[in-house]
Amino acid sequence: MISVHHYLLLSAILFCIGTFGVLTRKNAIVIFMCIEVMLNSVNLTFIALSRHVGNMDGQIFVFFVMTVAAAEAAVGLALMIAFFRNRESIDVDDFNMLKW
Amino acid sequence: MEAILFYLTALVAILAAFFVTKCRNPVNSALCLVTNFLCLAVLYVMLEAPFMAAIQIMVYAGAIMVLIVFVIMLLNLGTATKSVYTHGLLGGGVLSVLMLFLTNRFVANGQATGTGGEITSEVIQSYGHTELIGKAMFTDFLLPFEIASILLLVAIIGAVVLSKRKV
Amino acid sequence: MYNNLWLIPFFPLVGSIINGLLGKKIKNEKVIGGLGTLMMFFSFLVACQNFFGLRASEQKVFQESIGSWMSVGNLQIDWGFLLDPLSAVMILVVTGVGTLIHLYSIGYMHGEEGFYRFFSYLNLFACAMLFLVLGNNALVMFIGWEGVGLCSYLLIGYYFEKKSAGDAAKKAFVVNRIGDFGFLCGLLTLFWALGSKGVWTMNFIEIGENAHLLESGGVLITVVTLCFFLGACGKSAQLPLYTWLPDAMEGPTPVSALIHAATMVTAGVYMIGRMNVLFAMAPTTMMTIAFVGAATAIFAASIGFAQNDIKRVLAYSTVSQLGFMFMAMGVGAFTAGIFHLMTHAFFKACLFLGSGSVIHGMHHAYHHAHLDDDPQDMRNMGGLRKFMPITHWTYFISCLAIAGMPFFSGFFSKDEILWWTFASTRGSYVVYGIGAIAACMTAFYMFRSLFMTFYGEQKTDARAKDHIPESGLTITIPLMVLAGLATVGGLIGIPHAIDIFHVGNLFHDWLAPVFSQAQQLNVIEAHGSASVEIALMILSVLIGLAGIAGAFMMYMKNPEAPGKFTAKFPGLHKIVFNKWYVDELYDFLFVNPCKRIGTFLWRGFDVKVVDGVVNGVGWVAKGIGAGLKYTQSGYLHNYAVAMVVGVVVIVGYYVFG
Amino acid sequence: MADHLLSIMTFFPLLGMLFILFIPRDNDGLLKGFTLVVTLITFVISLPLAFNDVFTTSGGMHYKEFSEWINIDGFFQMNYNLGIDGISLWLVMLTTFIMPIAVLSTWKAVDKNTKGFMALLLLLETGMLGAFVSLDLFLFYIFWELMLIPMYFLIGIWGGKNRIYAAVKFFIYTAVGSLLMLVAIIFVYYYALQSGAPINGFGIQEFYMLDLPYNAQYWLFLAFGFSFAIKVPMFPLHTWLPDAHTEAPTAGSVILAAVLLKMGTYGYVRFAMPLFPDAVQTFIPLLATLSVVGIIYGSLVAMMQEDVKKLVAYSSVAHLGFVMLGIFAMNLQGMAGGIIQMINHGVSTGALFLIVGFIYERRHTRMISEFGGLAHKMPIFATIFLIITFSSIGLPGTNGFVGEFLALVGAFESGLRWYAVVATTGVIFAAVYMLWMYQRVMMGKITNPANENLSDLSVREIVVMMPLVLFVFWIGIAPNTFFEKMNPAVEQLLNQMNNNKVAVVEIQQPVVANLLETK
Amino acid sequence: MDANLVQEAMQNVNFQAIMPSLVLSVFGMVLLLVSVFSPRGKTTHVAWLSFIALIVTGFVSLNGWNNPQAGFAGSVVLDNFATFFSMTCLIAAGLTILMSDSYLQREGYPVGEYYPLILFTTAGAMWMASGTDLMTIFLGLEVLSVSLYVLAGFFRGQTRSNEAGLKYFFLGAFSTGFLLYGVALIYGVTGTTKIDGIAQFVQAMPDSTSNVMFIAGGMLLLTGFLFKVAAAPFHMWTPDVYQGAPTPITAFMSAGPKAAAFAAFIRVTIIGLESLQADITAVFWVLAVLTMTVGNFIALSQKDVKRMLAYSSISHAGYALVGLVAWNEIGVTGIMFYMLVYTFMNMGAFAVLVLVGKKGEENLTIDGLAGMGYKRPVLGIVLCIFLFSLMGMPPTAGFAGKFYIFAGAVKAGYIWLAVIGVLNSAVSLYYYLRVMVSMYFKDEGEDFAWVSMNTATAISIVIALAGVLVMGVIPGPFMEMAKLAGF
Repeated sequence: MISVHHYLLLSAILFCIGTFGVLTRKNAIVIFMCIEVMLNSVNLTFIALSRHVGNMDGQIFVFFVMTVAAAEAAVGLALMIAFFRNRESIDVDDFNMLKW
Repeated sequence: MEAILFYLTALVAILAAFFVTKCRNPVNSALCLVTNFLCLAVLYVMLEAPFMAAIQIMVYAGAIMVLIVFVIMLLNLGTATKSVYTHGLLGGGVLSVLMLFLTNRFVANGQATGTGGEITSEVIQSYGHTELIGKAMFTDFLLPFEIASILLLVAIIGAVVLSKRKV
Repeated sequence: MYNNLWLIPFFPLVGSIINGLLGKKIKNEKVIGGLGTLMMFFSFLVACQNFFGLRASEQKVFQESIGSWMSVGNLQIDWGFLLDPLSAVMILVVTGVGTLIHLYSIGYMHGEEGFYRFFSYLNLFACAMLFLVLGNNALVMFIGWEGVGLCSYLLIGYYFEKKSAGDAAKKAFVVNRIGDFGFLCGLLTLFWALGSKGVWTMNFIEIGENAHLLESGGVLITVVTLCFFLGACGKSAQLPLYTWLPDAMEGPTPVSALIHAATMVTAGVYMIGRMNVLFAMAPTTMMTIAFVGAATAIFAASIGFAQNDIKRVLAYSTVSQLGFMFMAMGVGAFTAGIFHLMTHAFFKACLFLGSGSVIHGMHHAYHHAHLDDDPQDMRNMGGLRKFMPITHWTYFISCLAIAGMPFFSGFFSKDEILWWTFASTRGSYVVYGIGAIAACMTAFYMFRSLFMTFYGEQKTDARAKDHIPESGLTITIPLMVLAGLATVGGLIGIPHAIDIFHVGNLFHDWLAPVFSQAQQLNVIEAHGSASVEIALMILSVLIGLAGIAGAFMMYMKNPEAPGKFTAKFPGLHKIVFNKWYVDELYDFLFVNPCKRIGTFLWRGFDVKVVDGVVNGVGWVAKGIGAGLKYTQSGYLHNYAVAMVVGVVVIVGYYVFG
Repeated sequence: MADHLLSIMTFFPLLGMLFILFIPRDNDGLLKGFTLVVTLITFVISLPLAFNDVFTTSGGMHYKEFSEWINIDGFFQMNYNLGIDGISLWLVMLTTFIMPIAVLSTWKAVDKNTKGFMALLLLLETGMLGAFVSLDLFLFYIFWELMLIPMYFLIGIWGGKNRIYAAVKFFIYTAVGSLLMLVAIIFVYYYALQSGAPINGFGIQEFYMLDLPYNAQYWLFLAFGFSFAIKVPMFPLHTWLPDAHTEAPTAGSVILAAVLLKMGTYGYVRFAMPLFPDAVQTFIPLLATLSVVGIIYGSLVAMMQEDVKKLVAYSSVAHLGFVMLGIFAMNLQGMAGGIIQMINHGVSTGALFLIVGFIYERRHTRMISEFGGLAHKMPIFATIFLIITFSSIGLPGTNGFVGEFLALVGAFESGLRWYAVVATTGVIFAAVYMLWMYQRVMMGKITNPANENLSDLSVREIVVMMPLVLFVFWIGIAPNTFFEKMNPAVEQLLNQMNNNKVAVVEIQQPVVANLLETK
Repeated sequence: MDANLVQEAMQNVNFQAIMPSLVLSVFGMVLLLVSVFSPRGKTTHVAWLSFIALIVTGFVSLNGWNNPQAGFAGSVVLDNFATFFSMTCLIAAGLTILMSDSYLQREGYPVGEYYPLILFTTAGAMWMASGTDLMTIFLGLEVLSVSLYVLAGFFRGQTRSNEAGLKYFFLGAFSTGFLLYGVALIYGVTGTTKIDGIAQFVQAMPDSTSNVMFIAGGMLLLTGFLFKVAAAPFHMWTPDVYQGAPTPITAFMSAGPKAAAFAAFIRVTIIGLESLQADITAVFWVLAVLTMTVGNFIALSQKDVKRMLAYSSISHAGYALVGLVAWNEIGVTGIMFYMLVYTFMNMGAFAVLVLVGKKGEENLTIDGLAGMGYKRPVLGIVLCIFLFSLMGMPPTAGFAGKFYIFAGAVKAGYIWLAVIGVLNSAVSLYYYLRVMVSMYFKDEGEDFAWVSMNTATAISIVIALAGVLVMGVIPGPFMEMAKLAGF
């Protein structure tokens, strides 16, 4: 039988993979996608737990997480475009004007 | 059956997620990501949340991913010229593995004790998932819903402001 | 009756203030000098009045307080004065000799730029000295004690543009301060020691009355008295603190006469006399004093052999004579010590003033001839008796007195000292022996100076030779008065042994109320037959004569002898001439190490260590900051990694911990 | 008026400062004149205190003012709580007295940005007065810190070459200590609050009655003591002082020496010691050692200085060593001596800094080697300098002696005899360095042609110095004027300390854990 | 759907409870329209209108003082606590707006949407402060964050601004992931996202405190807030973003959002996670020390004023955390008071910097301020007062704030923490003093490109100054207010 723990475990793995991507990738858009992986893994946790717990709160939360993801996508991509216009790159290693 | 489906989907989801972090070309990453989203949608269905599965596909795979791919195309980002990973690959990897241990530990050892809610399979089946979502959202979570609208508004303004070419 | 005691120091103080503040405006030397002298004279009159009053009175101790100085808990200090036989003698000496020297100064300092300053200082000195003498408690005495130090500083440094004068002034004050350190320590220990027995006092009379509370001969009293003795050493130029006195001759000659011969330097002796009860209780201290005195006497005398500066010879002679006084105090001959103090004041003041007169004349001559020679160098003198007869005679008389020739004042006082060292219960033959040799040496070098200055052929530069005038009246009158006193002054203290006319030892009787109690209680007395005393007297006269004869042989009869002698013992002469290298030794032992330590503490410890630590802390903090800021690499990944590390650590701590 | 005398006195300069802000910046004369008038008026306001006989009869606090300031129920309460007793009286008087002198000294010395200078001076005065009259620890702390700010600017803006380093060092050094004190203050308060003792805000009089356990006292005294020791400054926390003094403008140095340093010693007397009477006993050997070391050390280092001002600065270290020694004697003589020595140091060293200022104004250098023979050209100056020099040396008859002597008497009476003996050698060294300096500056021939045309003191300068000279002799000859008002307060303080001692405490090493367990 | 559902939905609605944010949002939308229909490059009227909007909101907000309102099925409450923080944020926003107009003109970005964004940010902050459901708080946080991403990257032509926006965005989104994960785990353990629901659940089931899922969830949740308040090691975005963002936005970020984050933080920890007190204080003890230390020490070596203030703001977050470690009434009200104070003093300092900065903001270095105290004496004094307040020197508000916080710590027995705290503020003296050294003690350096003083910025400075001084001299009423607002 697949228990809630299976789902939780899966989402944990996904979360860590997402983290891994964020920590290691250079391309800003890919990093952003990795963050989406993380958010999705959280969503999975929410929904699994929502079923386990037996109320809708978790699913509503997922709904809002998606909204947030959409909003962030819009803003984040806009920022990347703006940056790209100035630097012709979206390598995060090029975000290096501000330091120390 | 359910188990097989779960494991299969999980495997695909994990692989897809992994390839998101692995692919040289961002477009490929995006496609992997979509795959991952779809797998999750399958799992949502398995968790008796068909409405969530639907918006997972519509909002995530549909809207957000399209936006991302659109931007990739717009910026004409090809395959990265140099390495795809930063110098912190090893550190990031180690940390992620540590994270994995950590998350597994608390997921495995912890108890999701908050059970006992009234929404059971029967309720979902009799009442309908979408209805339940709708009810919850417009009664208990009305305010967050409204806030979400503001959030989207802000995002729109932001996107507009940031990507206008001229003042 | 005695409520005018305060007037005695008050007059000079007024003189000092008036001259100090207005002297520059007055300009007229006669007014300034006259005022100063007059003030001293007034004070002398009041002193006389008090002296005779005391003489007539049955009661021998009078105290007067003009107000409270410090009143803090059990420390109650008054501005109090004390008149007893001892202070009565002292005020007479101070104001009397002081008046004469003031008078002398009018002539001597004539034409000096800082004439008013000089008189102001001189008056101030007299004031301080009178405080010292009259104070009824140790603190008022200390005010005078330090006050005379200050005035000594000011007067030695009178010619402040001369570096040597400045140095000498500073040295005098600092060395005195070392003594003061001792005085303070002694005073504070005494105050506490008596206080812990229930008597909180610094009043001399009360100290004397309560001294029995302390253990006689105990550690405490020994420490206290030794501390006081250190103070006395500083002020009275005893070994090892005598070095300032010869240098102090940088001051004008009247200053040397007044301060560095007649009054201030005897303060130590006076102080021991004042606290005789305490000292009598501490045999160890007494012995120390006697030996230090003896050592000083002979040591200074030895240096006196080789000095060519007339004033320096006198200075070392003063040190040596002070040694005699301390010897006296050390063997319990308090009266003899004070007696010698007084006679010494007469003849040494006279000698100094005489030398001043000579210097004045020489200076005048050199000035006339536009020469730049040293007017104080005896090698340039000789045969001066023709030019300055009065000076010569007074000088001669004083030399006889100091050499202890019979019936001159020095004879009585010195012999009494020697007798006591020989015969006292606290005496010692060693001390006597040293004293006797020193007496011989004194006679030798004093007559050496006399011969070199006034006799023989004149060695002055030819151009200046004939322009040496005798000094004016303001100078010669004091000389004559002092010479007179030096001659007859001793008669008030005729020893019992030779008291043919049975006038009695007036001086001894006079001071008896002050000292006899302590002497009786502690069994300090000179015991011996009159014949031994007379024998010793004859011996000492012979010793003195031997000294004179030696000087005569070497400097009159056989002028090449000194040269030969030095040629034979060049090392010895060099050592003696250079004052046994004591100054250099002190420089090596104390001054230079202090400077080095100071420099080290400043540049090494303060700047490097303390500030080093302080700046180091700042530097390290900044360094840490500068290092840490590179964690802020600007790379997104690093930031994300930091966050994840944070999460892993925080969550991990609880999940695994 | 009398009810609020202290407030009026404290805040009058602040009021003046606000007015100054409206005076045109280029009107130097008006600015200086106005400031002088304000400080003089403040002095006049404070005069009734000095003439009030109530201090001779009662050692308690007088002229009390009290009003609630911050009262957050259950959290804390701070009061506006002022008062003055015989101890603070003279320090207050010293402050109000020295301020006009400091202002006068700026007449020629300050020509840039006079407005700022004067405003800061007045702000400083409020800070100093406030600190002396505060009876509430919190209020005290505020004034205490308030003093830092103007001084920092005075040094930093109008200072010498190395002013930035000196100013920053001064600020941070002092602030570090006071911040630790802040924690201690808070701790005392909550300890008192939780122990249920009757307290009144941070009022020290109530705190005096607390029975703090020895452990707590130990640490609290460390915190307070550290802060005050920096301010005093005690060896080895003194190194800010030479820098600050050397770089500060004359008025700044004068105030720093005369008043600011007294904050540290005053802090010990008023706060650190009576609040933690048991811990003091433990620390006396250490503190007395440091005081004595400070005396010798300050003297030796002062001896070798090449800069007159630095020399005077180091001499302060030595002088304050005497103050501290006297205070730690913990008896009437010692305390009274220490306190009078605070005043003396204010007068003498203040005067010395003025003197240094005078020659600096004329020659724009303070190196001893640049001078020599000034006595020829400046006889009045030489005389005054000499008087002050001897006052600083501690010649009997001048103020310096009274303080040093009493401090030593106190030390001898208490258990600090040996310390006192060593300290007494300080009188020798004082003579050495002061006289050597005087000789090199004033005596000898004029070797440096730049010194040929020096003018003697002007009337203004003489007016500046005269009051100080007057006090040199006044305190020297008739110190009872001061003692009679000081002694009752000191006695009361001592009684309080003795009564409040926790019987006989076995001196034990305090354990950190115990302290923290008060939680 | 049936009517009773609608009725049920409407029962939950209580507009009173969200009135301030509602008003503000409506104003935001109206202003959006206004700015859309305004001529290009004319934004002054938008600025003033938004300022008016803030004032109106302020009054509305104050109306809720001592008049607690709950609504929306327990997802929001308008209690004093919320009102206090809302007011803080409103003040921050108001000051920001006042100093922005001339700044935007100078920098060449007179874009009207800027102001509605600030209003929305503030509304988001208010939701954070008043949210009692993690969902409300989360969404408030996101509204706030998303607007701030935009505002930080607002100067889209400037790489620095882009970079600031992007860094903030990425790290913000990343931390959101952790925060959400934490919420999810807590939800799993307790079955609810309502803060008091969580507390009640744990009360009913005390075992939960040893449930690793709960602890992990709590900690993950807190990391999200720690990120927002810029506590080490989640602080690393701060310097870069503060430096790159437009100066008024930097000012705003350092005050308003931080206050809001603390509001939510306090509510979540003190009420929701009360059961984890021991664990949380232990963590926060370390983090507080780390945060202050890192902030202060790195600030020592900074040359750029904005960046230095960024590090200083990190260290101030550390001080505020001390109040949370204390976990008592004084500590909490201390944080509240401190946030209010910090808003005034930090924004005041930034307002002055806005005036003295050059176009392009390339290098607002400390050395670049040389001689400023003489060229602009009034501004100089004012900046000094703000800096002294930041140092915590009496009699400024900064001292009162610090005192409050450390009092909380000492009262709770965290003496060593207080000692470390004060030693840290001693370290901080150095870099604040450096600014003054530059302003006053150094000879005048290069010329400033002075922005002519303008009324709006002047008003903002005056308000901030008044705040700093009034709250410094008579902090009583404000502390009292904070106390009333605290739990």
